[in-house]
Amino acid sequence: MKRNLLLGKESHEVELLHQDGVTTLVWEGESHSIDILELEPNCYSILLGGRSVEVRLDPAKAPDSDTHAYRALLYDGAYEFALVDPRRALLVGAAAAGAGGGILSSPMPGKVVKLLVQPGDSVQEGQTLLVMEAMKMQNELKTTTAGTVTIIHVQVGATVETGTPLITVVAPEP
Amino acid sequence: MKRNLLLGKESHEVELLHQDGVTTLVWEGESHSIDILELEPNCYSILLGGRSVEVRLDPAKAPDSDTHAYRALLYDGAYEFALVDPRRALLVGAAAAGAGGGILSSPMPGKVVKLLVQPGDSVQEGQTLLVMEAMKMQNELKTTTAGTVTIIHVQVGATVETGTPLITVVAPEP
Amino acid sequence: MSVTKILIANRGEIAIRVIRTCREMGIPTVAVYSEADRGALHVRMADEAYCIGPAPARESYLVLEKILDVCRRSGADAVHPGYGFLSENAVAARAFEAAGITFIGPRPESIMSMGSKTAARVVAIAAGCPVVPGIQETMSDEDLLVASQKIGFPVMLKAAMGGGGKGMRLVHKPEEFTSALARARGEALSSFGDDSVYVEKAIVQPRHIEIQIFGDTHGNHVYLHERECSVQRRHQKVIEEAPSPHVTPEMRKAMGEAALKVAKAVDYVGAGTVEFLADAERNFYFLELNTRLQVEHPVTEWITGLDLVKWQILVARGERLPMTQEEIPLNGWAMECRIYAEDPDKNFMPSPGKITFLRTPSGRNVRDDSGVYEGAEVPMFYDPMISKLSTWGPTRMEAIERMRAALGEYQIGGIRHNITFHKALMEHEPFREGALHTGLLDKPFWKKRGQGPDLKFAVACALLHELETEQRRAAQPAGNDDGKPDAWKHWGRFNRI
Amino acid sequence: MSVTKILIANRGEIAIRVIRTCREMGIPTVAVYSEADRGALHVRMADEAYCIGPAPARESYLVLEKILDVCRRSGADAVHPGYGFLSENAVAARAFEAAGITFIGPRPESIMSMGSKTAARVVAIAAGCPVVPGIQETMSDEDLLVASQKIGFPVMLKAAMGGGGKGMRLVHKPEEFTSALARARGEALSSFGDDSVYVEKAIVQPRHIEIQIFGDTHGNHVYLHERECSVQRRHQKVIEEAPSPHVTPEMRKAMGEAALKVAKAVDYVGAGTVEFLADAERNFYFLELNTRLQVEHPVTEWITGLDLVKWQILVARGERLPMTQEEIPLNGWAMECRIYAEDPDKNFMPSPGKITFLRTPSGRNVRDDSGVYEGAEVPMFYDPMISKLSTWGPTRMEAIERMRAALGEYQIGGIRHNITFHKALMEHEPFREGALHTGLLDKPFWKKRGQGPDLKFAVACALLHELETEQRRAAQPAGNDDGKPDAWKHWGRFNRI
Repeated sequence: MKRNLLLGKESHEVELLHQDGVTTLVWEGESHSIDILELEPNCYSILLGGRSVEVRLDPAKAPDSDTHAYRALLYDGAYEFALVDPRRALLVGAAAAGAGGGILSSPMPGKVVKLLVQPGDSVQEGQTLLVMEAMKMQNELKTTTAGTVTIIHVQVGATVETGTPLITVVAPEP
Repeated sequence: MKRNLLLGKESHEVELLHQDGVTTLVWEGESHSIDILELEPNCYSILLGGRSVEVRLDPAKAPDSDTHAYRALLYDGAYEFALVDPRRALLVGAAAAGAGGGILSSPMPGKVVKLLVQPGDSVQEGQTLLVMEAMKMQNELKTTTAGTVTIIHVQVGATVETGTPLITVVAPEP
Repeated sequence: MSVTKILIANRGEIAIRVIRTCREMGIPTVAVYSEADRGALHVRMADEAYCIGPAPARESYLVLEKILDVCRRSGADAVHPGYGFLSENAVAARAFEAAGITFIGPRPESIMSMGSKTAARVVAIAAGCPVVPGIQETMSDEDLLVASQKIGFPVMLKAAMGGGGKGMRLVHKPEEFTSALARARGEALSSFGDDSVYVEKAIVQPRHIEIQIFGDTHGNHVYLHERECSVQRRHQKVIEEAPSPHVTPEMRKAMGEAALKVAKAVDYVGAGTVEFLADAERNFYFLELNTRLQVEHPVTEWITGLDLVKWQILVARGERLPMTQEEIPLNGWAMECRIYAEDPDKNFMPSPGKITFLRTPSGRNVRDDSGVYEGAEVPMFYDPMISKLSTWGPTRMEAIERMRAALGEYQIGGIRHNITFHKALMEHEPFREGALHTGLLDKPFWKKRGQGPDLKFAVACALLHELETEQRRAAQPAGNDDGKPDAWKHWGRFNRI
Repeated sequence: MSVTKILIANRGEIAIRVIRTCREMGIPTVAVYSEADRGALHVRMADEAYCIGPAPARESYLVLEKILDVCRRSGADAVHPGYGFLSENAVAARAFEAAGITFIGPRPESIMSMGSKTAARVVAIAAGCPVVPGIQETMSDEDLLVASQKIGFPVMLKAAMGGGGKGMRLVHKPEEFTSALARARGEALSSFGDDSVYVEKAIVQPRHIEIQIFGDTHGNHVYLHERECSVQRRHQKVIEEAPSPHVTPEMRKAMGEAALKVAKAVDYVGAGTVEFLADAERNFYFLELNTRLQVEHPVTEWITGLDLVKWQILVARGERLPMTQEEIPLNGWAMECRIYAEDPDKNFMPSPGKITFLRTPSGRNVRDDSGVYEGAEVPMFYDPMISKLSTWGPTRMEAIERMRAALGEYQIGGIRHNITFHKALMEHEPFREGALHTGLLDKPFWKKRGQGPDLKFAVACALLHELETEQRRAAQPAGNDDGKPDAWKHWGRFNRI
């Protein structure tokens, strides 16, 4: 089982092997023999050279179905990363490159309480486009793309889920 | 969904209906409209006429595959009963009637440490046939059938699971 | 007054908290719930439960008539309001009284007189309790600027009917005053429906210290020592402790007695909290009297060994306070961390959703007041607080170390939360030294953790997870991804019979 | 002595208990586990873990050489033995000492001198501590009968090297003496490899009251008050509490001082417990000195606010006791219920197996020291204790009501357990009145509950379960019955790649 490990913009090759009753993790070229056990759903216990580490794995939403994002809780703290099947990695890269501009989508379930732009408006990176309410808090959502607003996908008062597209911003031709 | 409710030697007909968005429990001829929800695996919340009751259902081992035994934990205490599909009830009854005498089987996982009878021995109801060890405790297993020991299924030192047959006792012809 | 069956007009952890005391006292409980809360823990734990409308609080938990209706249907003869919702609503308190239902809270007159911050200031001044120098009188914006210059800048603008930091503004210079006042009035109007704003002298690096008070219907009043709640973010308390590392025995006595002056002035009945600001010289100034049980009451329960909800019920029944001032214990030190469904890595954005796993800490002197369970939905409609974790130790440092260890045991999945943030706070030197002030978190001490040395353990598990997912998909195409049956899905299936 | 990394030579709840204190103190921990315990909670929580052999304890947890080997491999410089296993093994204590490893327990000489009950009686008598009238000298069976008649019947026969009720026999009349002695010797020989039996006068309806003691390496000794453990079944403690409802301040002081006489006589270091029998007239008699931390130490932690494992570690490091006798607090009341995997409805038969669900109680002053988790296997090889639930209250009755409510919240599925039994005990009048004696449970107060009025709720859920099972079977023939993936099954699948 080979995967590309994505950490921000870095990518590393990692592998889990199981032969003759021994499980091996190949990590940055080095092989480690590990004892790994799923004790509860998505909760693992690992022993590696005496060290005992417990990992709670929380599969997270990913930008596309081929990239699997994970959040892992350890006693030590939380880690975030993604795994891609190397056979799919090229496709993923191509898809990401194809997307000019961006869609601002909802980072949480909530209610749209204010729209601050209209189609045709020019916007700067970091500009607030919309205000959402969830859990008695108002949250300003900002664009990470500078460009022109082309589509407003929602109306004020709408209740949206995590990942619902809200506003499309098209970056100017480079 | 109709079932026969078995309580010891009693049997009652019970039914759960779902029509037009309303769930109804038919209990001793009376219909109760209930709000029932599975909140966690095998854990239910029920509202019935204002009362709120939480039930943890623990499916238990049953004597045959058509009789489903349950143990239910409520704040109030624990209940034990079994359900049988009425279409299967006749079969179950027939099977039970056919079994002359009894097999003493293991009520828990453990280790056989002492056998107190041999094939051919006559035994009385309540007589200890075997001693098992589990969790640092020695437990005497007694027969509920008087009669003759015909088969010893295990050896001293054997580790057995719950439900493993241990000793067969055949009751005398009536 | 009779208290034989209690309706809890609230939800979440505080409803559970009240149910626990009722169970110990053998009093049956009635829950109310919105449509979003059918599966909530308080519905599961109460003896009875009634739906009171759609998810938004103003259509359910805040509708007095619906609560009164459930009292009638269930035969509840008393209402515990918890905090928030109807707890500081004098109209509600009066309506319950009129309906012959015991309101487990102060008299409506006390709620009323403390509802306006400016009116409360007047009461405190009259009672001889020190207040922050300021102007509570109504005057024109121009006169307010002149009066503010007399107090001396910086000053703080506050909404008279406000709370929770809304309508609050720190003004450093007279030039900024007029525009800041306009904005504060706007916020006050939109948040509280009243644009009254008053001016207080701004205390430099103030500490927020409050006194727990209790009164009975026989005119007795006691204080249960102080809590310090200086660790705040956007004027919201994050960590509370009792006692305060700043308070000496003399200061405790002086603050307690000042608080009781206000309590006696309004003939206070039940549990209340007098909030003060304190400066480095241990001067302290009255801020307000909260006429309800506070979120942070567990730290007081730890150091006194008392059950404040039980006391509320005893007082509501007309009994005398169980102890005199001299008998109130003060043992050791307690900490409380508020566990929120929010993402500290993304500017504390709320994170409602389904809790996919939950492991709560335990052991010596660890208390978790939670309102959720594994599999529960945290709705987007209410407060993001899902639990309050508190610890006790013989010393402040032992309480902190216990909290640090307990936070390490606490595991919540499916939603983002602030447990790692709290753990970092427990290791933050100024916090450990007790050098607290309300601006402690303004400078971001918290930074998103990088990838540490244990990354490979996490990745190994994810690889195994990928492998299993592939195998499961191959084996049973109808199965769902996480391998766990979803209770709501099953329910949906059942509904479609 | 150096204590920088602690190996915990134990399993289950006591291993977790020690890990929690180590985490608070910032000391890394090393777990050891048998093959049956790879998935056990103590392995998950420790910083390091090493397998020490097959499931049976005599091939793993009891093998001194394997523990020493893991010390060497992990670099652990100290061993905490917990209770049971190697905790009262003088040979082990000596071997650790010889290997330069700090044994967190008393000196080997103390363990040795208290290991034989008859030798311990001699020490106690010499130290001036009252003992039950009896005969600890070796003599012929005939002479023993004559001596017993002098003491007066009834008498109690006890195995000199015994414990846990084995080899114990109550003899009412001289006629029964000889045959009872023969059977007691037989049991003693088979259980402890030594047929020495001694005679004590039988106390009528005795109460079991014990004193927690502590000593340091500088010759200081204190007592941390008493615990009462009279509620027993087959000489096994079921419920413990502190303080004792039978003990007056005068009796507490007298018992504490008597216990310290024994402690000083053997120059006791670390945590120990002096067990006494007491009669209705408040006479008390030395039984034995347990040279380890007791299962029931949490009730002492509740009433003193102290961490006894922390004290053990401080003493092992050569530090002085942190408090003098006068400084030891005594606040309120604490109860502990031992939660066992056993079936009270079937003569308390052990019930090992998989824990399919687990919900532990929480809230004010509730402590659950558990060694398991949801999904854990309770192995058939070890003690059936899975958790210790303890509560505290300002009064005995409040501690009892809190325990009753906490037991109501405690839900364990998949195995049988004694939670409902404990709940019934909390409602049992003689228990509530504090009229305790070691024969309290001899008359069965506990009867299997009949079907109560809530049966229909339980049946409705089972009907829904049947319906869902049918639908699931129809939809995905490969799924397993309970809808939950079984971690071990998946692992099996992975192994078969």
